[in-house]
Amino acid sequence: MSNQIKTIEAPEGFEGSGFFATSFEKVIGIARSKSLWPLPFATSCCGIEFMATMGAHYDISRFGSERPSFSPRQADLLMVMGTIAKKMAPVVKQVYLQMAEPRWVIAVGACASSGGVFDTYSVLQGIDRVIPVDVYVPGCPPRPEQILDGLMQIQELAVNESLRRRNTSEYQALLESYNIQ
Amino acid sequence: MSSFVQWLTESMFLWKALIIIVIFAITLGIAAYSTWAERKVAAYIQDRRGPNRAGWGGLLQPLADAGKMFFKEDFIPAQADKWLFILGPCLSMFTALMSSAVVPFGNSFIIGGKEVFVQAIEINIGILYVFGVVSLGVYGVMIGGWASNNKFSLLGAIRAASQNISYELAMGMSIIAILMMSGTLSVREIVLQQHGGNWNIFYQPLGFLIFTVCAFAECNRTPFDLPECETELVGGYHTEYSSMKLGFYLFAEYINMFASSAVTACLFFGGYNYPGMDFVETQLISALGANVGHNVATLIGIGSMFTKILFGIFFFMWVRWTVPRFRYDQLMNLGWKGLIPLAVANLVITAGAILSGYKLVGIWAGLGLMIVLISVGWSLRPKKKNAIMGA
Amino acid sequence: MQNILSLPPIWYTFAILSVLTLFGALGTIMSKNPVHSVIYLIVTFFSISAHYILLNAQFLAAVNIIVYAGAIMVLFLFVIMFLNMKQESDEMKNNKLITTAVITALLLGGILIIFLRRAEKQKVDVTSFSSQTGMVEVLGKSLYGEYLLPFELVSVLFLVAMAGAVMLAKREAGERHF
Amino acid sequence: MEDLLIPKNTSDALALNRPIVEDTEFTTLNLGPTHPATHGIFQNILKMDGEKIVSGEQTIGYIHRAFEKIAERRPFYQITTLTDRMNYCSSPINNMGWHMTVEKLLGVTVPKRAQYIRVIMMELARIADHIICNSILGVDTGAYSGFLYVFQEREKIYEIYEEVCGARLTTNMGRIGGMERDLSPTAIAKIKDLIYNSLPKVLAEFEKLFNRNRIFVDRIVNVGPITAERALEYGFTGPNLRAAGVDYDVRVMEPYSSYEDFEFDIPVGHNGDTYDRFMVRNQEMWESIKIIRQALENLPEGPYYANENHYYLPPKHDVYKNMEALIYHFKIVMGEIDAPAGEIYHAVEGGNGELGFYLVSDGGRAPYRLHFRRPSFIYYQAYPEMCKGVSISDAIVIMSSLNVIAGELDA
Amino acid sequence: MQLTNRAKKTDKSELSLFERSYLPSLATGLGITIKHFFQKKPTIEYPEQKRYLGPVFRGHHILKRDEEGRERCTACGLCAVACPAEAISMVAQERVKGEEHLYREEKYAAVYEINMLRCIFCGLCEEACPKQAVYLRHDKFVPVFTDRSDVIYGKDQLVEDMNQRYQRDAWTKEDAMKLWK
Amino acid sequence: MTNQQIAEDVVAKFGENTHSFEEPWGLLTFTTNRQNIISLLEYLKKHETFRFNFLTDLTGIHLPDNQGAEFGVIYHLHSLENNVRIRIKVFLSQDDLHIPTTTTLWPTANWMERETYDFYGILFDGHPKLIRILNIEEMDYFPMRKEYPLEDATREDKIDALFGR
Repeated sequence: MSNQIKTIEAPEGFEGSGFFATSFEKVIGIARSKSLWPLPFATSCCGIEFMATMGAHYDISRFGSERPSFSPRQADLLMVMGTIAKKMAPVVKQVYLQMAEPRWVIAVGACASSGGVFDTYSVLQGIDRVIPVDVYVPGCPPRPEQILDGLMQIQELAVNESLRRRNTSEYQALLESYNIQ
Repeated sequence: MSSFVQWLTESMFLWKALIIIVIFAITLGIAAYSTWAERKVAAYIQDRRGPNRAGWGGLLQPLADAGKMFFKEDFIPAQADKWLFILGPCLSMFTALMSSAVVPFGNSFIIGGKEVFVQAIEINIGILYVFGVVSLGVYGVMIGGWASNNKFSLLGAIRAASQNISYELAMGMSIIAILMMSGTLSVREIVLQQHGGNWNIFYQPLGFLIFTVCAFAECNRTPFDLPECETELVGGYHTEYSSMKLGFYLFAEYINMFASSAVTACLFFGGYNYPGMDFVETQLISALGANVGHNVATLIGIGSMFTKILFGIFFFMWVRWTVPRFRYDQLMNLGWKGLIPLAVANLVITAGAILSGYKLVGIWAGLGLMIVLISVGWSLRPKKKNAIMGA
Repeated sequence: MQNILSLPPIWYTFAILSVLTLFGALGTIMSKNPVHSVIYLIVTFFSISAHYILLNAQFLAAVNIIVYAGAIMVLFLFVIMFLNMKQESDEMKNNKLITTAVITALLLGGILIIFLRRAEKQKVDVTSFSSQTGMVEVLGKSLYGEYLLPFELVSVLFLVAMAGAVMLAKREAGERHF
Repeated sequence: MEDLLIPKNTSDALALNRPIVEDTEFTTLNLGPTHPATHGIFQNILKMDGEKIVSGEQTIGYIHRAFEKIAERRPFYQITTLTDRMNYCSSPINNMGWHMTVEKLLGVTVPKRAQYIRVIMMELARIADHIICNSILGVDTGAYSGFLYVFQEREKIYEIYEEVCGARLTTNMGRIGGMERDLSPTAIAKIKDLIYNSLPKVLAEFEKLFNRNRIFVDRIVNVGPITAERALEYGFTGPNLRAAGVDYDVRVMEPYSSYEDFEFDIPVGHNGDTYDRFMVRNQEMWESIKIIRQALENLPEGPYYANENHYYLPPKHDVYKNMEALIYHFKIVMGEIDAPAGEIYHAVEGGNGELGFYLVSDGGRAPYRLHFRRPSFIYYQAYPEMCKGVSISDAIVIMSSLNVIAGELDA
Repeated sequence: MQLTNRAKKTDKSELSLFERSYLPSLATGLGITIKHFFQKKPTIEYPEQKRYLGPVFRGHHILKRDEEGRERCTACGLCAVACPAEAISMVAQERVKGEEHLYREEKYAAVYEINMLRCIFCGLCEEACPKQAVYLRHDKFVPVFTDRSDVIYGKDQLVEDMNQRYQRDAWTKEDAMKLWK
Repeated sequence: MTNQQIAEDVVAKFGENTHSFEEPWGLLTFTTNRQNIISLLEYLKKHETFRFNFLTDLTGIHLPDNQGAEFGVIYHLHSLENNVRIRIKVFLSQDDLHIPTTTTLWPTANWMERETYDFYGILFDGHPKLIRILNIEEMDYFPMRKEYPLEDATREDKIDALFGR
């Protein structure tokens, strides 16, 4: 699903919005990628590993992402860490809706990505049932390295996305498929 | 028309404008890099490395943040008061920027025979001006917090308002002690009086302490960051803000830090004075000629001022990453029952010392006496056996 | 109209400030949202302070801002924030209230006009005019010299008012104060 | 259901799953489910008078994962993957508690060496758990640095886990009948380094930073006190009960895994306030260090697992060559161990208190019924009572000092 | 209530006046933090610098081949049974003549799939395998995914590449213990 | 204080109402009925020497094959001073899942009972707020009963029905 988000990079320069606009987009994309403020939506074990990622050994701040914004308005990156029960699913969606564009979502760990070991009546089998997910990080919980990998993958996405990503038809269609807006 | 043009040229308006622009630019630059420094300092204090991927050593981090924020969706909550919601961050930024206008960053440059002071504007009630602007700073926070129509924001706004009003009093009184010693309201005068290592910190140690604590409170920095404390109020007054409006709020905090460091440096650490500056200036004048020598000496003075300011900003950060924060009622208690009585005592001591004619000795003796009195009173209080904390 | 351009810049300043003052004052009474009212009032205070500066009364200007805009209005705003602004109150649309308000305003206006008519227009004597009038030092000297008694009386009044406010605000014993 | 979940206005932006009942006199503040101070996810609907809390009500179950239901469908040895995720701050204790329960059911005695290794691992887990709780208490009062200082030690404990079992957090450590592997020399060296060098230093520094710091002390002294009687009625166990002054510790009362061999004290508090909870946890870390030192110094030689091929996997080399071993291997992996029918309750001292396993076996490959006595679930009930009449800042401090782990709370 | 004789009261003595003045703790605190400011940082610069994860780390799965390049897996299904997350599935097939150089045993897994988002890396499959076929690599994690459809790893991603064989100190814990001596 | 003493004392007090005394793994276990459970618990709690003042655990069990007593409620009590645990069971019939609440004796029973209700649908009479605790309020069955499936029916990625699960 999330591969639909990626817009195909226009050949640099003279097509479409022109040279200036594309390189400007690039610059803003780079800026965005270096300043991804996460919203740590930590529910369980993976949240503890996220603490380790924030800690001295792994230090997520090297990527400019150490300012966790617990207010969804200010966050760029929703990191869903831990099991999302069916009771919690509407909350996840609400938080996603409250986030300002551009927003990205990482599902950290098996539970958030797919339900993991908890194939039970009460657990949502992956948050991509309620919100679009950009990057899935496997592991239960993933090592901090893997969480950083996920972050770097988001950076990659951010660099290559158009400035007004929310206006692209692919993205609109994606949101439509989740009944958002 | 002619009178206007005449006035324009005669009053060195252009030079002033230039200096104002330069000071503004420097203020903004320092504030921007304070955000970077904050992250770096925090990281280093916490055994981490801090941002180092955006540019060399993360030096482009502020630009990245700004770039991101400018192009983030600007969100105004449906229930919010739209105009006030926009006004809040603007006011915050505005008042923050205004406060450094009367701070003399250096002595003077002699350009074309005219002496241009390195100060945006010299007014003879400079301190009052600073104080007035600072007292307005709370509006941005209050209005923004209220307009967001969010309970966390409102709580943040209310906390900010009561905190700022309470600490302004103690701050004012600690400044009055300085004014009593210097006998002037002009910041430039106060700085000039501290020439030759005659810094006010030696005369007003308690005043300095009170002033610093209040400066922390006015800037909403830990341990007084209750209006925005993350673990209680999510983001406090700026919970609902996104994009550059949030940026303004965050930025205003750093500008405030810069301004209060500058004022502290002027009031207590001699501003642009540094030990041995007369010697340096005479040497430079003899080496480079009167005008150039003086200008170079002024530059060195500006350097000394900025060293003090930067240390002040570092101190703000250093403390932030060391101490826990107060609780609301404890903050009020500290302000009203701790700092204000202390500030009054400081006033009395200062007045006594000035009357006695021995300023330095008098003040230190008075402070010593105060400490002795407090300890005696403390040791005489009724005691319980095996007392435990808070019982 | 042509000599408008040749007026000294101070006149422009005065004119702009006066317009701003009136605008703020009108906004204060016209706006429905009390928070907006407070903000208009702050604008008014600012422009009045600027008038003070024009009159070379810098101290008054600063104190006006510190005390009124910086402290009193903050408290106003503080109180307003505590009230729930969601529900519209109809109290203000009461006919009786409006009549009382109009009558009071007319009376006050009448008194002001009478006093203004009595007042003499003083010419400033350039030779004897001291530029230090309105400066801190002069102000302080006259306050603590000429007007010492009223000044001290006022301070006692304030103290009493403060004590009264504290008594009023105090809750029952045993309750925590926040 | 859908329109119940739409908040009435943005002021309840963070509180989503309940309609907001506006009280004219009091404001309602929803703490959670995604509030930064709710470590893990639970909601507190607080009725506030200004900043003062009048009453509170909790909603939990936001990460209910049906552990007990899964446990009825999984063979005994796979249940460690559940216990791992229950109190994820100290999963080895959970794992080993579970193993001991099954061993009790099967009637197995575990060799002394394995018991000592378990003690070392459990105490490391306890340290890791208390580090999280205490340093997060620091974070919640605004002092972030202390958290990162001690977290580095936690990182070292992770390294030890990794050396011992191959994972950091959800360790899946230990097997029914012993440990899955012996302590390697590297692991022992790492534990020694931690216990003798770095951890005591860092802990002492942490205490210096907090214990007598007036700002911190004022924040937590006399905040959320609970009397011993009330605590017992609310089913408190572990550090929270000990902070109230009751020296109840399963390790001493009903020693398991050779805890009777070790000399250690039970720190108790004075009046059960947040400061006492903080200090008890701090002190317990020192006691844990003491226990680990004793266990390391007296670590007996010998096998690290009970030599019973009915439930402990035979050595891989035998499996490849030996038919009998292969059959046992298959039987164990398929879960066909001959567990007797019966019911059993076994408790261990978890990071948060008495962690009980009530196991009903019908002789099948999976438990017929497995109930976890989860300390967090039980004592979190007392929270509204503890935070009545305090300010919101206090409420948050109380919550983090109770160390409610969402995984344990919601099962 | 006194239950044991081991109780020890914690220190809760009153703060002295000096301590109550906030200054000593502030000073020691500032001292500690500035000491850390100049200390050596334990941070691992992750993407460039990788940490050794220990000899038994449970990472990416691999289906080993034997020395002659034949797949070891015999599709007995023990790993699937042992998997608490039910992430492994396989289809067994009889080896036909001519495939001896491909498969070591008479039965082999025609399809062997692991759902990497379900997997919780508990290591039970490795322990269950009686044929030394499935291992969790100690030197590699599962990469992050951007698409939910990529997450099921088939044999193409799991079976060992003979050109880059996976090496490990010891293939069983007994071997590992021999190495310690 | 031995299990024998406790059992004798309880039998002397409650007679026929307590039965099935067992001692699996040294833990005294017996069964009573719902009429007597509260008075029994209260008696044990306030007993001068036994002092079972700590309710360790309360949970339910579903035994569908046990005709007429399909559901059980199991109490674990602990006497901290004597360091003795006992287990008390009450069995209920499927048609009449009512049992008096224990919250009057221990506030801690509140959530345990709610959990038991949530899982098994056992109704605790007199409970201050007997609503679901872990699951969503809208759930229309009691998931821990043996007849209900564990799995989320919407899982798509599992093809495996091979190995007996």
